Amino acid sequence: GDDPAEFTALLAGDGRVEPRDVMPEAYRRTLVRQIAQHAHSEIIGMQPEGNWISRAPSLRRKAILMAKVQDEAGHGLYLYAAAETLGVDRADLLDQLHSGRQKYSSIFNYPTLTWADVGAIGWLVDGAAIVNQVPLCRCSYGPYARAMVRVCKEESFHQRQGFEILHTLSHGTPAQKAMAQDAVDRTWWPSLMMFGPPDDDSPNSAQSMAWGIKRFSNDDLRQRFVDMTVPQAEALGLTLPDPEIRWNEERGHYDFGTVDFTELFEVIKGNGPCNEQRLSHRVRAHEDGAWVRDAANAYADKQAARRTEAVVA
Amino acid sequence: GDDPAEFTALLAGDGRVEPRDVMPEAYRRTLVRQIAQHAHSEIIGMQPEGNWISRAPSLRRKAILMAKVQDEAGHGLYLYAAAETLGVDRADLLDQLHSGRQKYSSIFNYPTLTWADVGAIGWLVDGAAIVNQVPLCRCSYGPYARAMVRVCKEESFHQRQGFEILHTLSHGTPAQKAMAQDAVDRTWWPSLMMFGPPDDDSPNSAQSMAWGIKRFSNDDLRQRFVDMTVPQAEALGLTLPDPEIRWNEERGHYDFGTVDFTELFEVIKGNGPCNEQRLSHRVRAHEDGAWVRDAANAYADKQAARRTEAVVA
Amino acid sequence: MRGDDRLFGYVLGLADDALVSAQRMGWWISRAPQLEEDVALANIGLDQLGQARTLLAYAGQVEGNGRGEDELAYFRDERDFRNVWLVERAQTDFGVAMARLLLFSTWQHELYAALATSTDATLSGVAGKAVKEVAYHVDHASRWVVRLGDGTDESHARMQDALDAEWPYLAELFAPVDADLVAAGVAVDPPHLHSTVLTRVEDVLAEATLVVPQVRDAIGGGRQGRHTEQMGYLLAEMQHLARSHPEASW
Amino acid sequence: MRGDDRLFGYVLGLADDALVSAQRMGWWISRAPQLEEDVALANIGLDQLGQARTLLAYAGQVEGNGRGEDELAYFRDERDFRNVWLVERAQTDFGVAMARLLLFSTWQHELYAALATSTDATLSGVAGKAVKEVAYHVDHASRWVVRLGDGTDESHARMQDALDAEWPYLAELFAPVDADLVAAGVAVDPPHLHSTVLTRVEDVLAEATLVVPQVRDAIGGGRQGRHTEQMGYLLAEMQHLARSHPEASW
Repeated sequence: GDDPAEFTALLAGDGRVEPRDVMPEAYRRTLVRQIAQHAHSEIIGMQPEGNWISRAPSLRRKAILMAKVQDEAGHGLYLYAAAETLGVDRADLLDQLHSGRQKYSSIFNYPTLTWADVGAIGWLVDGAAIVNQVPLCRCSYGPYARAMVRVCKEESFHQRQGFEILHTLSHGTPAQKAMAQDAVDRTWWPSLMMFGPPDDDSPNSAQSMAWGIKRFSNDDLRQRFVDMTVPQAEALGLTLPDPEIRWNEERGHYDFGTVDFTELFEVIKGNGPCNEQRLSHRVRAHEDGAWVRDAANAYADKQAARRTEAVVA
Repeated sequence: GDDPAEFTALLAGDGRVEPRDVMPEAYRRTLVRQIAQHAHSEIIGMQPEGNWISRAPSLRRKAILMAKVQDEAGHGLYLYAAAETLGVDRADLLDQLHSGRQKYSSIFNYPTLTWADVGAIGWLVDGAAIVNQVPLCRCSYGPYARAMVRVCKEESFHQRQGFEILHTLSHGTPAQKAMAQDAVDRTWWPSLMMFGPPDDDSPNSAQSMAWGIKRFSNDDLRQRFVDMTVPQAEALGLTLPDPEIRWNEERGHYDFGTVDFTELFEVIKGNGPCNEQRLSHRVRAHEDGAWVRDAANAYADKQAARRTEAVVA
Repeated sequence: MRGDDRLFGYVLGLADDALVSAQRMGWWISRAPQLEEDVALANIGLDQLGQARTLLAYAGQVEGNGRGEDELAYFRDERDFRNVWLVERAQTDFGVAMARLLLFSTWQHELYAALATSTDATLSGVAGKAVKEVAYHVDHASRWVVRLGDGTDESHARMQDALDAEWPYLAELFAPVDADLVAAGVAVDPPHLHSTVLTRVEDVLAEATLVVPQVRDAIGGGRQGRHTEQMGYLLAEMQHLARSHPEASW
Repeated sequence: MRGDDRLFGYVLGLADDALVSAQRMGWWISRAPQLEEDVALANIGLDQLGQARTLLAYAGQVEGNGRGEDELAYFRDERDFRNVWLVERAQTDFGVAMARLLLFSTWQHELYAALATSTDATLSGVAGKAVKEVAYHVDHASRWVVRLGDGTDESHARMQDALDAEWPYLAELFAPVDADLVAAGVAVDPPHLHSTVLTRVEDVLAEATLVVPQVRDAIGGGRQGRHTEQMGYLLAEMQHLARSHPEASW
């Protein structure tokens, strides 16, 4: 292609591209978009679970949930920092989120209707995220890969916590078990959609694979997730809402039903149950905080001026 | 005194003063202040009970409570209308409430901590209000007297509802009975203070009595309330928090302990548990509604202009 | 599904719309722009609460498990509530309150008017009484929408914003209900109300110098027990005391 | 009153302060002015929640009726909560949050520092750990109060308003506690903390170019279970799910 030779050589040797290395502009732009979208997803993703912090049914669960949502803010910080190594600015990326020019994962446009949704998000949504993200720990761009190593470690912790919430519910009272099953019924298909459209409908995947940003196809990752999750569902004593799930001895994989992407495309277009709510919550927090950020900047400037004066005097 | 002869004659004959009658300026001012304070008390009094509308424990109780708070708004309307017959304006009176220049009854500066407080307010606070207000149905100023007839009829209905709430609680679970007793313990002394300071410390009473605005002294009304309430407390199976209450055969009244007015004076000075909250709630509602009132006026003006145009054309 | 289950679900939908709307209306009492409006909004809330109580009691009879109005109001979980999204979201702006009441009460009015001839005697009785109450709600909301729309520049802008904000939730009111209940003349099929409701609302908007919003419909799902995230908070507040004393009478 | 009852009440006061403060802090997560602050406020809330859990568990032991942290947090009624008014009121302004945290954490810091030498081994252990956490809270709040006080004209005015709004609730923190517990070296008597806390806060205000508010003390009464009207709503939200499934484990 048109890529610089040293960049091509680096990728060919499975080396890591670092911020000061020469890189194609399209590679840089693709990474900025992907990392920003990932960062935005972490901070928008605070909301559905944050919705249950005040109502968590035990103090232990409340503490775990607060720590988890806090981790998501932390992931956002790592990821914005990784994006900034590519010459962009966190404030600009946030503006693009707030104005709708950059996206976040559509999974966060669903509401958390019951406490069991907190479990289902941990188990299924974080589970799917891990399957998506583990290969990114070997992404060709160094700062992103290193951020993902930290993120994945914490995500797998979250995934276990989600599993444990559902396990407790599933082995609790009939009402608790029903709550768990209902949450899984609502979360299963959206979580399969987190891997993106089918491979034959995913135009940018080939270039991302060539650049070592993407390592596996959408469908491969989806299959990996299903294979990982079906036995866990059995362990939980919960059913997945897909009658076509069965072990295929020949393929060595679980078969599963066809994902209906119509809904996903509606949600992406902005027509999910919570799109407007999520974005306006985020924008409101940002606008309400403007005076605070302004004050912090003004104070820092004053302090710098005072130091200069002290030095000059 | 300096009062006009026809006014003095009217009072001497136990007649009613009507808006167009000649009346002393001090009489008018006293009435405006008293009626306004009474009206303000009705509308501030919506808040402590309004605090439980969303949380009423049965739909029947919710309906009764909504209707009761609505009645308080209605009483406010009657009373502001009565005040307006004396040449003042509701908007001005509200401004005086909002700026703290006119008062409302201090009893509404206590919080409603539990559902039982709704019962205690109905039984004790409305009960005390009735004792205060029944004589006002014979007040020398006609519009005020007539407004009080309507108010008293509804208040006695409210008082029975409060009694009924407490009766149900008192005969319910141990937790309910404790809740009822607790509310009565907190409301009893403040409700005795609703009759104002002792007679020998009540400088304006004599003039109000002479003018036929006030018919009985503070202490007489307080005694009447105690006499009425003690047997009702027995019927409820609740105790009043005053060990000195006992029947005095000689006097033909119940004896009771000395009211400690220190607290009342603190609350009147603005230092009650909810003074600031009550006033700021009221002011916020008024300010938030300014654009609506402005729009209604602008629309009425436009409509009037359109009618004029239509007539002229 | 047994016929009774369908009827139970249908009646619950009507009941929960009224109950949740009344719950939100109660917030306004002591917070209205003027005293007359405290009285009026309390009246409307009381009417809605009364409808809810009658309908819940009937739903409990249809269900046949001995649940009364309070069991259904206080001891059902969020996923079992059947009200539309229009009524459940918190609102603290008077323009929004009036925009919502205009949409909701105009729909309720046409619904109850049609339901007054239901083959189900209880429903027709409830509807025949409620339609008169709701006519007042429509009138009240219409007058305010006109005053605010054709009032000051500020009120015009705010009223249009309020209308734009509520309009996405209108569509859910017209989702079809159980076809067998409709065929049996028990239920009114909401799609049939659509054009009448729209015409009536548009007439009010025209007089108010407001434009019909061009906005995307919200997804909805309340009739299937899928609510907005605000519903859980509403129920927590409404039910906490009753659930704290499950064995008590009040 | 038995000694255990007094100790139970004392420990509950400390526990409820921390619990209710954590509950309010949790609201900020996803709503802070910047991402770093979401992390920081979550951290502070988590520290407070951790203190609350240990203290509630200890209170349950002292009481000896088998109540654990969750029974005490979720199944006590409002009148049985012992926290001060400072922590229970809703707040949605960052300046108010920081003013409150400055007052609360400075007090908590002096309290825990003194309690670290309590003759009650559990309390001294809890306090010894908590004092380090709270030192960070004080530092965090102080930095923000200084930045906002000495930031822009707008932030200066808002920070002073916030401080004026929270200051009336400071006095309740210094109300005396059971004299026998103090005499036994178990409890710290809050009046003794007053001048140190005030000096520390005033130092921060001076650096922040803010003035010490001249406002009337609020009445308070939280230690006797007399709360503001906001407390009931906080508890309804916090307890609703747990109370809806009284027999469940989570």
